[in-house]
Amino acid sequence: MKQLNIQETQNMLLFMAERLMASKELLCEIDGKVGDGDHGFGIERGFKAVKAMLEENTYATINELFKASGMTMLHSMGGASGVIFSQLFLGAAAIPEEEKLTSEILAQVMRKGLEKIKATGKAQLGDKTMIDALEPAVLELEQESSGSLEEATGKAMLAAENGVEKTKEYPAKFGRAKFVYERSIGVQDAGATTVFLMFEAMHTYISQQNE
Amino acid sequence: MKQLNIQETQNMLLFMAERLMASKELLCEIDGKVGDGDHGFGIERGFKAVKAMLEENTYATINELFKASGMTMLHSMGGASGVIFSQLFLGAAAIPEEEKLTSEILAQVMRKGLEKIKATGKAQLGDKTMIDALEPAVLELEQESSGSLEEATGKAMLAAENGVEKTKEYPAKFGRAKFVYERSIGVQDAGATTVFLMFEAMHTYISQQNE
Amino acid sequence: MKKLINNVEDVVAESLEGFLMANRRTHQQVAGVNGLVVNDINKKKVSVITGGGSGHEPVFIGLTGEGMADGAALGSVFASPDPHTILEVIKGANTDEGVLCLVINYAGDTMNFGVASELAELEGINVATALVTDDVASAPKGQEEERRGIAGLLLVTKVTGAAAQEGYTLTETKQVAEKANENIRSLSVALTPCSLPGSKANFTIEEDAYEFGMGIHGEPGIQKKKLQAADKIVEEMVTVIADDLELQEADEVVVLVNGTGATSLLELNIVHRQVGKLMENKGVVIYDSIIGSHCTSLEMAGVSISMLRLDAELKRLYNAPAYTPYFYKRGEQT
Amino acid sequence: MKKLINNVEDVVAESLEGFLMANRRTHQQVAGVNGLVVNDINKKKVSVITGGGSGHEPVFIGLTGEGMADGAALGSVFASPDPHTILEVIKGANTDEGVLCLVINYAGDTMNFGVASELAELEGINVATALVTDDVASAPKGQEEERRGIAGLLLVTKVTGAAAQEGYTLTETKQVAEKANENIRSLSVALTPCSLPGSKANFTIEEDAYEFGMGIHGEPGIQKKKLQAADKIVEEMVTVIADDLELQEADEVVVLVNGTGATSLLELNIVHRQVGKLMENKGVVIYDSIIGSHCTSLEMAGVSISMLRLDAELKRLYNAPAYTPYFYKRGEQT
Ligand SMILES: Nc1ncnc2c1ncn2[C@@H]1O[C@H](COP(=O)(O)OP(=O)(O)O)[C@@H](O)[C@H]1O
Ligand SMILES: Nc1ncnc2c1ncn2[C@@H]1O[C@H](COP(=O)(O)OP(=O)(O)O)[C@@H](O)[C@H]1O
Ligand SMILES: [Mg+2]
Ligand SMILES: [Mg+2]
Ligand SMILES: [Mg+2]
Ligand SMILES: [Mg+2]
Repeated sequence: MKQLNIQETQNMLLFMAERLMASKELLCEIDGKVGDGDHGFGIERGFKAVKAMLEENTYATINELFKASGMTMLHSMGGASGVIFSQLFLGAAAIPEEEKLTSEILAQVMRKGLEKIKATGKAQLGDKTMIDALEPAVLELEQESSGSLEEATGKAMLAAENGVEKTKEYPAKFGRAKFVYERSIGVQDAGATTVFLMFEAMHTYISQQNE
Repeated sequence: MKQLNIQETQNMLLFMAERLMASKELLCEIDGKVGDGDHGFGIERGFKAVKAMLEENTYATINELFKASGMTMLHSMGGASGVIFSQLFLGAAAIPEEEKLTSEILAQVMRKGLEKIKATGKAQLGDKTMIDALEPAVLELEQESSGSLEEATGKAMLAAENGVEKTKEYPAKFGRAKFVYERSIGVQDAGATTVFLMFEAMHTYISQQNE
Repeated sequence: MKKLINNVEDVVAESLEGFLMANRRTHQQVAGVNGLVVNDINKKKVSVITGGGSGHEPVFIGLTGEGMADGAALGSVFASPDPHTILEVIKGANTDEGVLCLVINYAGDTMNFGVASELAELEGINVATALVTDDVASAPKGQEEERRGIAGLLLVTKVTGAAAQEGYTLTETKQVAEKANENIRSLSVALTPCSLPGSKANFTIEEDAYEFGMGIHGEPGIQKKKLQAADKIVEEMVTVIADDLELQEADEVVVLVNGTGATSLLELNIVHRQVGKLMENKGVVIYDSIIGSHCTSLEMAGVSISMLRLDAELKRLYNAPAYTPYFYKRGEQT
Repeated sequence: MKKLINNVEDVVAESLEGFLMANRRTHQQVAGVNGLVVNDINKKKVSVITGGGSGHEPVFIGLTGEGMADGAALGSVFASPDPHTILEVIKGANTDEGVLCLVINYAGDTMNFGVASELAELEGINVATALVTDDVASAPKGQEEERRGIAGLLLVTKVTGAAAQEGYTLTETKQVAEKANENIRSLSVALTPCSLPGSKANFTIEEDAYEFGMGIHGEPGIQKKKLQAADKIVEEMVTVIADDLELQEADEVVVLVNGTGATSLLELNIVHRQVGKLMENKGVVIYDSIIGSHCTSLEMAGVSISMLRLDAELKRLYNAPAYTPYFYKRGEQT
C-alpha cells in the first residue's frame, strides 16, 4: 500500500487511539519508575478525546485531520505530554494541503512535529525523552519516503523501539524524571514508549489493510 | 512468708512495676484487637512513674505506700485505665493504717479498690473488664486471708488468669471495646490481662523471697 | 507506620512545644502539664475548655482561640489526659464566671474530667461539664447518652464558644452545648487503620473492605463492609444520620465533612458533593459546610460526616466570628 | 491505595463541584472547565491566578480568596491543566489591570501556561507569568531557574495577592512575585509513596528509609536515606535551606512546615519545634510560622519545610489580611 485516503487515515488514527488507550497501565507503570506515574492517564485522556472527535467528524484534507487531532490532544490532555504530543500532529499545519497520506507526507508531518517539539521543549536527542524514539523514526520515514507506507512505518517502528531501548542508558535532563538524574539511568522513558506504540499502531493498521 | 514489711512491700511494687513495663507490647496488642491499642503504653507510663517515685521515697505505713502509688498512677497515666487502676491502690486509703502487709491486709486493700472501681466505672462481673480478673482474685485473697502471702497471691493469680480466659466469652459493655460489642467476643480483655500480670508479679516476688 | 518523631514518650510534649512556638501571639502553655490556654483570658466571661487524647489534631489544640475554646488539656496518644493535667488547665482558664468542660463521651475522658472537676470544686472553682455524644453508630436511638463523641465536637465548640463570648452564664453555656449536642449527629468510616507511634497498626482492613462506624481512636468499626463507590458509602452514612436526627424538609443544617488523616481534600470534596445532592433531594437546606481534616485518627484514611441542625439561636452562634489556628469564621455570612 | 472516589476520570470535576457547593458565597466555577474564580472580581486591580495538576489540595483551590489568588486552573491528578482550561480561567479573572499567572516550575505547567498565555494575548488580554522555583533539592545553586516549585507557592501567593490588592501594576506584581521567589527556599522529604486514583503506588520506600528531595507529584526523591529521628531529618533539611538562602544572623523569615498528606499535625509540630530551635541557634528570627498540610501529594506521608526571607515590603505584604477556605491571616499581627 502506497497511500491512504483521508477516511483510511482517519481509521488509522482511530486504531492508534484504541491501541494507546489500552496501553494506559503499562505507560503509567513506566512513568512511575522515575516520574509521577500519570503518563498513561494523560495518553488515555488525549486519545479518548481524539477518538470521540474522529467518530463525529469528517475532514477535507489530511492536514485538517491531523490538526484537529493535535488540537484535541492539546486541549484535553494537560501535563507535559499534552503539549508535546499534540505538536507531533500539529506539524501538519506547516505543510501543503494534502488529500492522501503517503510515506513522504507522513515523514513531512512528523518532521515538522519533531521540530515544533524541540523548539517548545528544548530537549535534544539523548536527553531521555520521546525525542529519542521520534527522531530516529522520522529519519527512517524520510529514508523510506518513496517506498510503501507499510515498509516506512515498519522501519520507523523498529527505529523507535531501538530508541526506547537507548533511553535506558541516558540520565533524564527534561521532564519530571530529570530531578532524579542519576536514578533514572536504566529506566526507559515513558514518552518514548508512547512514540513506539504509535508507530506500531500505524504499522499494524496498514499491514492489516494489505491483507 | 506470712508478711512483708514496708520496705519489702515497696520492693514488691517495684518488681511489679518492672514486670508490667516489660509487658507493654503484649498489652497494646491485646487492646488493639477491639480497643485502641494503647493499654500497654498507659500501663508503662503509670508504672514508670510509680517506679521513679518508689525509688525516691520511703513510707511510714503500707497505706501511704499504696496511696502514693495510686496517686502517681492517677496523675500520670490518663486513659480509662489511669483512673481504674489507680483506684485499686487507692483502696488503701479506706482501711486502718498498717505497717505490715499480710494476706488479710492485701485482701482488704484490693477489696476496697474493687469497690471504688465498680462505683466509678459502673461495670460488673461479666462485663469484660479488668473486674473479671480482679473480683475472683480478691475473693481468693479473702479466702486465703489467714494463710501465707505466697499461697494467697498464688491462688489470686490463678483466679485472675481464669478470669482473663472468661473475658473471651463475653461481649464488651464498657470501655472502648463496647462499641464493637459483638466483634469483641473471642478476644480477651486488656485490663484483665494487666490484673493477672500484677498478681503474677506479686506472687513471683514473694516466692523468690521464700527461696 | 513510619513517623516523624523523636522519642515515643516525648511526642505530645514536643508537639505542643512546636505548636506554641508558632502561636505564641495567641496561645500559651499551662505550666508543668501538656495543656494550653489562650493569652489574656477574659475574666468576665465563662471559659470553655476541652481536651482528650492526642492523635486527633487539629482537635484539641485547633479548637482553641477567639470565639472557640479557651484552653485544652492533652493526653497521650488516644488516652485521656490525667486529672492533674485537666485541673491545671481548668485553673489556667478559670474566670469569675466559671469553666465549662466540653468532653467527648469516652470512659477515659469522662472519668478523668470527672475526677479533675471534683478537685477543681474543692479549690472553689465553678466548673461544669457538657458531653458530646454525636456518633450515631455507637449506640441505638433511645440510648443517645451512651454514644461516643467524634468530630461533631468542632461544631459544638463553635456554638458554645460563641455563647460564652456573648456573655451566657455557665449554666446557659452548658445548656447551649447540650442543645447543640442534641441536634448533631455524626458517622465515621475508615479505609485504612492507623498505628500509634511506636506500634504497628492494630488491625488490617482488606483491600476491598472498609470499616463502618469508627470512633476516633483507630479501634475497629462496628461493622466491616465491602468497599463501594464514594457516592454509595456516603449515601449509607447520610441515611443513618438523617434518620436518627429525624431531618425534615426545610430544616437547616451545618455539614462537616471531616477527613480522618490520610484522606485527601480531593476525596473530601467528592464526599461533600454527594452529601449536598442527598440533602437537596430531601429538601434540607445546607446553611454552611466545613470540609477538612479537623478531627483525625493519626494517619487513618477515612471520613466522618456530621450534621448540626440549626435553630435561630444556634445559627446566630454558629455565625459569630471565630479564629483558631485551624478554623475560622468571619461572622459576616448572610 | 483505596480512595473515596467514584470514577477515576471524574475525580477532579466532582471534587470541584463539591468544593463549590460549600463555597458558593465566595467562589464560582469557570463555565465548561475545571477552573474557578472568586466572586466579584475587582476589575480595578491585577488578578492573580494559579493552577496546576490536582492532588495537591488545598493547593490550588485553597489559594484562592480575598488577598490571595483570584482564580485557579485545575488539571488532572499530577498533570498540568491544558491551555484551554487555563485560558478560560485567565478570561474569567481578567481585569482592566491584567492577569498574573503564578506557576510552579514543571515542564507541563510552564508549557501549558505558556500556550494559554499566547492565546490570551491573541485575545487582547494583558497577561504575565511568574514562576515559583523554591525547591533547593532540584537543581544546584547557580541554576535556581531550573528548580521546580513546591509548597513555597503558598507564601509567594500570599505576598503577591497582597500586592495586587494594594494596587500594584501587573509589572510590579510580577516583580514582587519574583522577589518573593528569590527569597524563598523549600525542601521536601517523604516517608511513604502515594498512588494516583486508579493506580498502585509508583514505588516503595523501605520501612527504614525515606526519600530526600521530593517534588509534589509522588516521584521518587533525589536520594534515598536511612530513616532517623525527626530532629536529625529536620536538621539536614534546614541546613540545606539555610545555606542556599545564605541566611544571616538577624534575618527575619516566615517558616512553612507543610504536611504532604498523611502526616499528622502531631508530627508537623514536632518538625516545627526543631526548625525553631535551629533558627534560634543561628540567630535567625522567625517572624511567623504556618504549620499544616497546604500543598500535598495525595496521601503521601512526608513534610516540606519552606523559608521566606522578609524585607520591609515582603513583611508588609505578608501581614496583609487574607482569607481563603484553607488559609487566613487577619493582618493585625504586631
Ligand atoms: N522537554 C521535553 N521534550 C520532549 N519530551 C518531553 C519533554 N518533557 C517531557 N517529555 C516527555 O513527556 C513524558 C512524560 O509525560 P507525562 O507523564 O504525561 O507528563 P508529566 O511529566 O507532566 O507528568 C516523558 O516521558 C518525556 O518523554
Ligand atoms: N468502666 C470500666 N470499669 C472497669 N474497667 C474498665 C472500664 N472501662 C475500661 N476498663 C478497663 O480498661 C481497659 C482499657 O484501658 P486503656 O486501653 O488503658 O484505656 P482506654 O480505653 O482509655 O484506651 C479495658 O481493657 C478494661 O479492662
Ligand atoms: Mg508523568
Ligand atoms: Mg486503650
Ligand atoms: Mg486509649
Ligand atoms: Mg504528571
